Amino acid sequence: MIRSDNGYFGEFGGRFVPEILLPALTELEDLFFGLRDDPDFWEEYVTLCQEFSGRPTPLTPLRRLSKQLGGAQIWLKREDLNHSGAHKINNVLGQGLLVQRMGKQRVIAETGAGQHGLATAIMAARLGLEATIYMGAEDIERQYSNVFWMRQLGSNVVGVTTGAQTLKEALDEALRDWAASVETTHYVLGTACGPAPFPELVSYFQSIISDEIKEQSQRQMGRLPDEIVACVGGGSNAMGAFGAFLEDHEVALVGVEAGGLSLEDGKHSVRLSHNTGETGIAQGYKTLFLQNDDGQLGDTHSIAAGLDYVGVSPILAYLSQQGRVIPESATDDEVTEAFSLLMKTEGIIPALESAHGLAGGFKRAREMRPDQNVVINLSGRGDKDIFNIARAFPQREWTEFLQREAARSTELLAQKRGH
Amino acid sequence: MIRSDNGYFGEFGGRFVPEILLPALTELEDLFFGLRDDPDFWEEYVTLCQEFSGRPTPLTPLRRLSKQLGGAQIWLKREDLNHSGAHKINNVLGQGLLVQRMGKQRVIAETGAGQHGLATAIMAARLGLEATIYMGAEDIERQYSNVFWMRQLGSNVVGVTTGAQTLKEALDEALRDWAASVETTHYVLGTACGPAPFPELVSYFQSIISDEIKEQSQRQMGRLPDEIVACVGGGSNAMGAFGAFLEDHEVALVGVEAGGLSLEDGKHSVRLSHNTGETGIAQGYKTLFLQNDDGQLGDTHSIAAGLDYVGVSPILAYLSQQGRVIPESATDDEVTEAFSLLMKTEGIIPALESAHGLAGGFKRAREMRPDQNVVINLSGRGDKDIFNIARAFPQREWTEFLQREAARSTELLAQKRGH
Amino acid sequence: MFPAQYDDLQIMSHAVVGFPSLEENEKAIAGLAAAGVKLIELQVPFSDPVADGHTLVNACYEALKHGGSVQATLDLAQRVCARHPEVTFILMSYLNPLYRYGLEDLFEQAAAAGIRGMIVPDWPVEEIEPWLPKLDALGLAPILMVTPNTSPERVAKITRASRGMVYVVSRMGVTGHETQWGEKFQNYIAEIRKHTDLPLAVGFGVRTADDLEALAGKAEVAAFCSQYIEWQRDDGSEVAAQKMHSIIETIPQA
Amino acid sequence: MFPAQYDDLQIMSHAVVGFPSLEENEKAIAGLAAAGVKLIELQVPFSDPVADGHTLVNACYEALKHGGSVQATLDLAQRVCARHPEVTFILMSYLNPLYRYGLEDLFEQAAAAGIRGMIVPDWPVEEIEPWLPKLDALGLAPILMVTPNTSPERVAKITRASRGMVYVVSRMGVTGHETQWGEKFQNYIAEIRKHTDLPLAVGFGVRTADDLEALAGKAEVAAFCSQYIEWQRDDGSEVAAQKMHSIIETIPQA
Ligand SMILES: Cc1ncc(COP(=O)(O)O)c(C=O)c1O
Ligand SMILES: Cc1ncc(COP(=O)(O)O)c(C=O)c1O
Repeated sequence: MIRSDNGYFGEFGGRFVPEILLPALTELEDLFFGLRDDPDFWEEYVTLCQEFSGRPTPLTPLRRLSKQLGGAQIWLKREDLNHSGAHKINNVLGQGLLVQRMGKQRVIAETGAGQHGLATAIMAARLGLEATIYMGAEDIERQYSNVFWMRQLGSNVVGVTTGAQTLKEALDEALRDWAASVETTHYVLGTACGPAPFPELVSYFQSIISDEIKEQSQRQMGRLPDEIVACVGGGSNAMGAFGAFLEDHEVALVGVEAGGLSLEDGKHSVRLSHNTGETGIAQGYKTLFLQNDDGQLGDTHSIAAGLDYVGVSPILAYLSQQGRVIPESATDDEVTEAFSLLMKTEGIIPALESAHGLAGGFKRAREMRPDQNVVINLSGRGDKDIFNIARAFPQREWTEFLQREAARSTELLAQKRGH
Repeated sequence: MIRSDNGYFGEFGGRFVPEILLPALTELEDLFFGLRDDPDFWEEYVTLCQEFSGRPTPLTPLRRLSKQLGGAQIWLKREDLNHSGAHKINNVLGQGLLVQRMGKQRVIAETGAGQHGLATAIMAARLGLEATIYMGAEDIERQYSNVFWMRQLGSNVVGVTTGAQTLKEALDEALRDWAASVETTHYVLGTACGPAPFPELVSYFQSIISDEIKEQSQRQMGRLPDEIVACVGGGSNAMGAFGAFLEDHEVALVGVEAGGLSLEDGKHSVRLSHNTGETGIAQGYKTLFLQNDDGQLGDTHSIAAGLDYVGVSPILAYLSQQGRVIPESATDDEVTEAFSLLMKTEGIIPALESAHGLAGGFKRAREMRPDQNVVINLSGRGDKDIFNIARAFPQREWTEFLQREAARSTELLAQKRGH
Repeated sequence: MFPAQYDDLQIMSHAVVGFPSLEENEKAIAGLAAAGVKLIELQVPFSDPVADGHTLVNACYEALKHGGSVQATLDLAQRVCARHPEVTFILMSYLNPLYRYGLEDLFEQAAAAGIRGMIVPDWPVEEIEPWLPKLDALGLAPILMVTPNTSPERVAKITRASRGMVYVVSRMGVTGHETQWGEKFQNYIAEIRKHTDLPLAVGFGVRTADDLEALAGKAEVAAFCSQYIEWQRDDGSEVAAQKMHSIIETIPQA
Repeated sequence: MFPAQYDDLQIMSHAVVGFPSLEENEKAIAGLAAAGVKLIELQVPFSDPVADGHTLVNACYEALKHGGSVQATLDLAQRVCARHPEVTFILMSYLNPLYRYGLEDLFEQAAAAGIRGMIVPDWPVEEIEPWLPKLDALGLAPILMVTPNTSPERVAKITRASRGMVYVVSRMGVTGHETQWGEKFQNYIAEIRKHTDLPLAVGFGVRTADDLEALAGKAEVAAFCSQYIEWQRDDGSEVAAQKMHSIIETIPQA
């Protein structure tokens, strides 16, 4: 895995946080630096992922689809089969091991769509930790199903009502909580962003994905893949899929961002390509942000709530600046098309986030030769967010079902009160 | 695995179908009998499960929960981590291999809650088969989310409006379709029930579960478990979990049925214990059915849609008659309690079906010694049916969310029409 | 009694016991008898009638709510067999209600009530064979089914175990849809005749005068059931009987 | 200018540029000056003010809608520094708006506008150090923060890089909640004084006359910000200035 130069990757990264958070970050960094080269620690982590989350996840060949597209052989790295339904759990389990070593009894996390919050709630339940999850009130409103699960898991979900009430504000609010609780609380950051050592630490745990891809591609293809494609929100699944291949220059690494509705301001989340992102310093680190001339962070849009983020991993900002990672983007329409194509041709329901990787990967595979191999990181499954997907594919039957279900639910509540 | 005596297990089993279905059943039986002792076929099946569904699924120790209950060590066999979220996919993938060998281009299936229908839709998409899924109109009404996915996967979902419009009628209707289409169509039966060779065939494919448990318990416990516990709907996950242990008499095998609201007629689905089920012949086979004195099949109830079935595997009927399988039941209330306990203590969201196994297993584990081991088969995950679970845990926030979402959905539809 | 081989085409029609009600069954049967129907199936309604089409499935569902049962069927048989000696009554049922009643008792009581034959679609020949001596002693004819995909060996076995008639399923599928009576069908009939001298009752998809015309001279019995039950459901038993009468009049006689 | 060490307690108060509006900022600052406030932070509103409590977060959100920006802050500074020479104006901002503006330009223009100090909560000392010669040359004092969990080595480093004052974060957490001024706090202050002769500005949780009474004689400056902004939000700038005046009157003088 890539290593930072004192928290920096080229010009990106760093640790721009209120002084009060510094000791916790240093403590975490010291702990992490002390463990990351310890094979026993890695083994402990791999065992945990195996026994709790079912790793290794398979590398699934898409035989029918590859034939249909007529280009390279396409393989999916099946992070959707993880416990909780996405790669997010890898990082969270790893941080759980650190929490236990630090002896802290409480964790906090920010979450946008809810996937990282859910993963954190799961880890907290499993380890017996108290958990508070910050989530924008607007996100809660739209992603209540994840909130439902987090609460069932025993987590305290706090709606953030400042600003636009979405992920960015939730992250700010989690930092505020942390500033007040840093001595007893660990902040489980959910992606390869934020102040050092988070980008490096999250990438380290997620690199279990590329470790497996490497071994599996040798076994299943007889060599390394020609390309690896991943969607890029904060960048954790991409760094996970790319990590072990950074020195293998024959393997192209492609990150697909959310092209949204268009490249107009506020209609997308493209930070790496198209010169839409500009260097900035916020949320604890320096990277390419969507922002205006005054340095105010911008609005974002994506059909996939998990890609709807204003910053991006400083490591990816650096690697794409260096030309090692090729940035691409996929529009909402391309994404729904790739989503349907995978479902109907291979029987796999992707997360809308991951469908960005599919859209980008399919496009590239089409231009390649049948003796080449493309691995797309399927970062999560789609059935975890039926509400989002139903919004992307409006249908009368679904609307009617929701109406009936709302009525049924009202009745059940009344019965419960009657007890 | 257990073998039938000409389709019978003791007095249970057989093949009581309209004559027109006989050739297809014989063809299937001949094919299956020719393959089941072929290690290459098993290997092909195991590889398919590995590469597409992520097998082997882990055996997860529940350290915190076992300690809290103070009895035996509890382990979960994690069928919830399968692609599609339940053990049902194992059987369906196996039958997919048979379909390919028969050269048929169309599959049909019955489904209750939708889990088996979803698994079938997935397999059909992956193999490029046409699929028609029969589902009671009443079940569609309540489980629309699975219908949504089946349709997105390209399957034709047909609502069955005869009788009580639930699983039983869907099964009847699938048999009717099959009678008309048997030469081109394979009927993918979803559980270890129905006419021979289905009980044997489904148990054979599902026995991959107990094969893995056996190997994993040797490795993780150093010996075989003392008990294996599974919920019993039709019986496929139970037969899957028990299969490899039938001759290991030191391993107790416990099947937990749906105790529902009470043992009153129509309020439960208990067929094996409590003398509620009586020998009968219907839906193509002989087993213990819930039925009245006139031989009419009875009404059933369970909080878990997938356990809400009137018959039971003839193999389990036989094994429980023989005393090899211990039948237990868990009431709806015990189930929701076990459900919450697992979530809050271990961070795993069980299917309500599987939560019956948990309820039964926790109760037994409590009475055992800490040096003993109980494996509970976690047949599926719960996040696949948030609507069911939300019904079991009524909450104001959920009701309000549904109302908002219904309004949002209506608006999206209007926009789409506007295009 | 059952027709003899090569007799003119007769109609077999149907009553679902309890549909639309037990009282109405008796009137309907009287109507059918008056209309010239010589064979009538008395169907024990069942919760899971897998070999029936939607018309009969729904009729069963209704019938169960109105008291249809094995006992009600035996009681009805007792009365109608006595009242209509010119009609041959056949018990039609799925296996489970009979099984629960007790097969031996059931056979004896059905025979005693005047029932002459039995059609049980989910009762395979292998399970029937051991009962043949008993059934023969009672004069209760098991009428087994052959279908277009039944192998010749199995046709031989089934016809061997059949008594009274052989029920020929006209085509793939369940009751109540359209079918064809062309060359393929005639070859099929011819194949079956190679194995048996019993008269053939053709069922599944016999719904119109055209169907009857097509079957005349090819089979001895046409099972005219779903269409009749639809008439009964939609127009009442009296009109249904009139329609039945009209359609019987159209059957060509040799 | 900045107070000297052990001067009587002074109030530092606050303006969020653009909140409630740019015009209102000028009136509010005039009101604060008239009320006897000697130090005023001019906060550049930011979309992601991680070190602020909800009052200031919401004020930033509003301010951005009403034209708050770096340029607006510099323009305002130009006017109010000239108009209120008795008040020391301090630029408060998160780093990004300044970084996007261009740090060098920004420092020069801020100094030229009359700004004397700078509080940038997410700008770590390591990143500030290289700028010290430039800032010193401009007379623009970086006011750095120490917190209760800052290690002694780091307090040394931070106080060394600070100019004008050291900002003492009173307790764990962000602005706008309650705090305590007991023995633990006094030990904390004493620790910091070991490292610096600069006056100390205590911030976070200074909301009442009691707080001020407690701080008098212990620190040179009390940052009275969130509470003031709440007054301004709820009662308008005029009433807020009156309240500020009343509270300043209560401060015990040595
Ligand atoms: C399934 C899935 N994929 C991708 C992402 C994007 O995050 P990252 O870029 O950190 O992988 C998310 C975020 O929630 C997600 O849930
Ligand atoms: C998760 C799960 N477990 C168990 C069952 C019950 O079926 P069986 O008894 O065949 O395992 C179902 C049926 O849908 C199911 O979805």
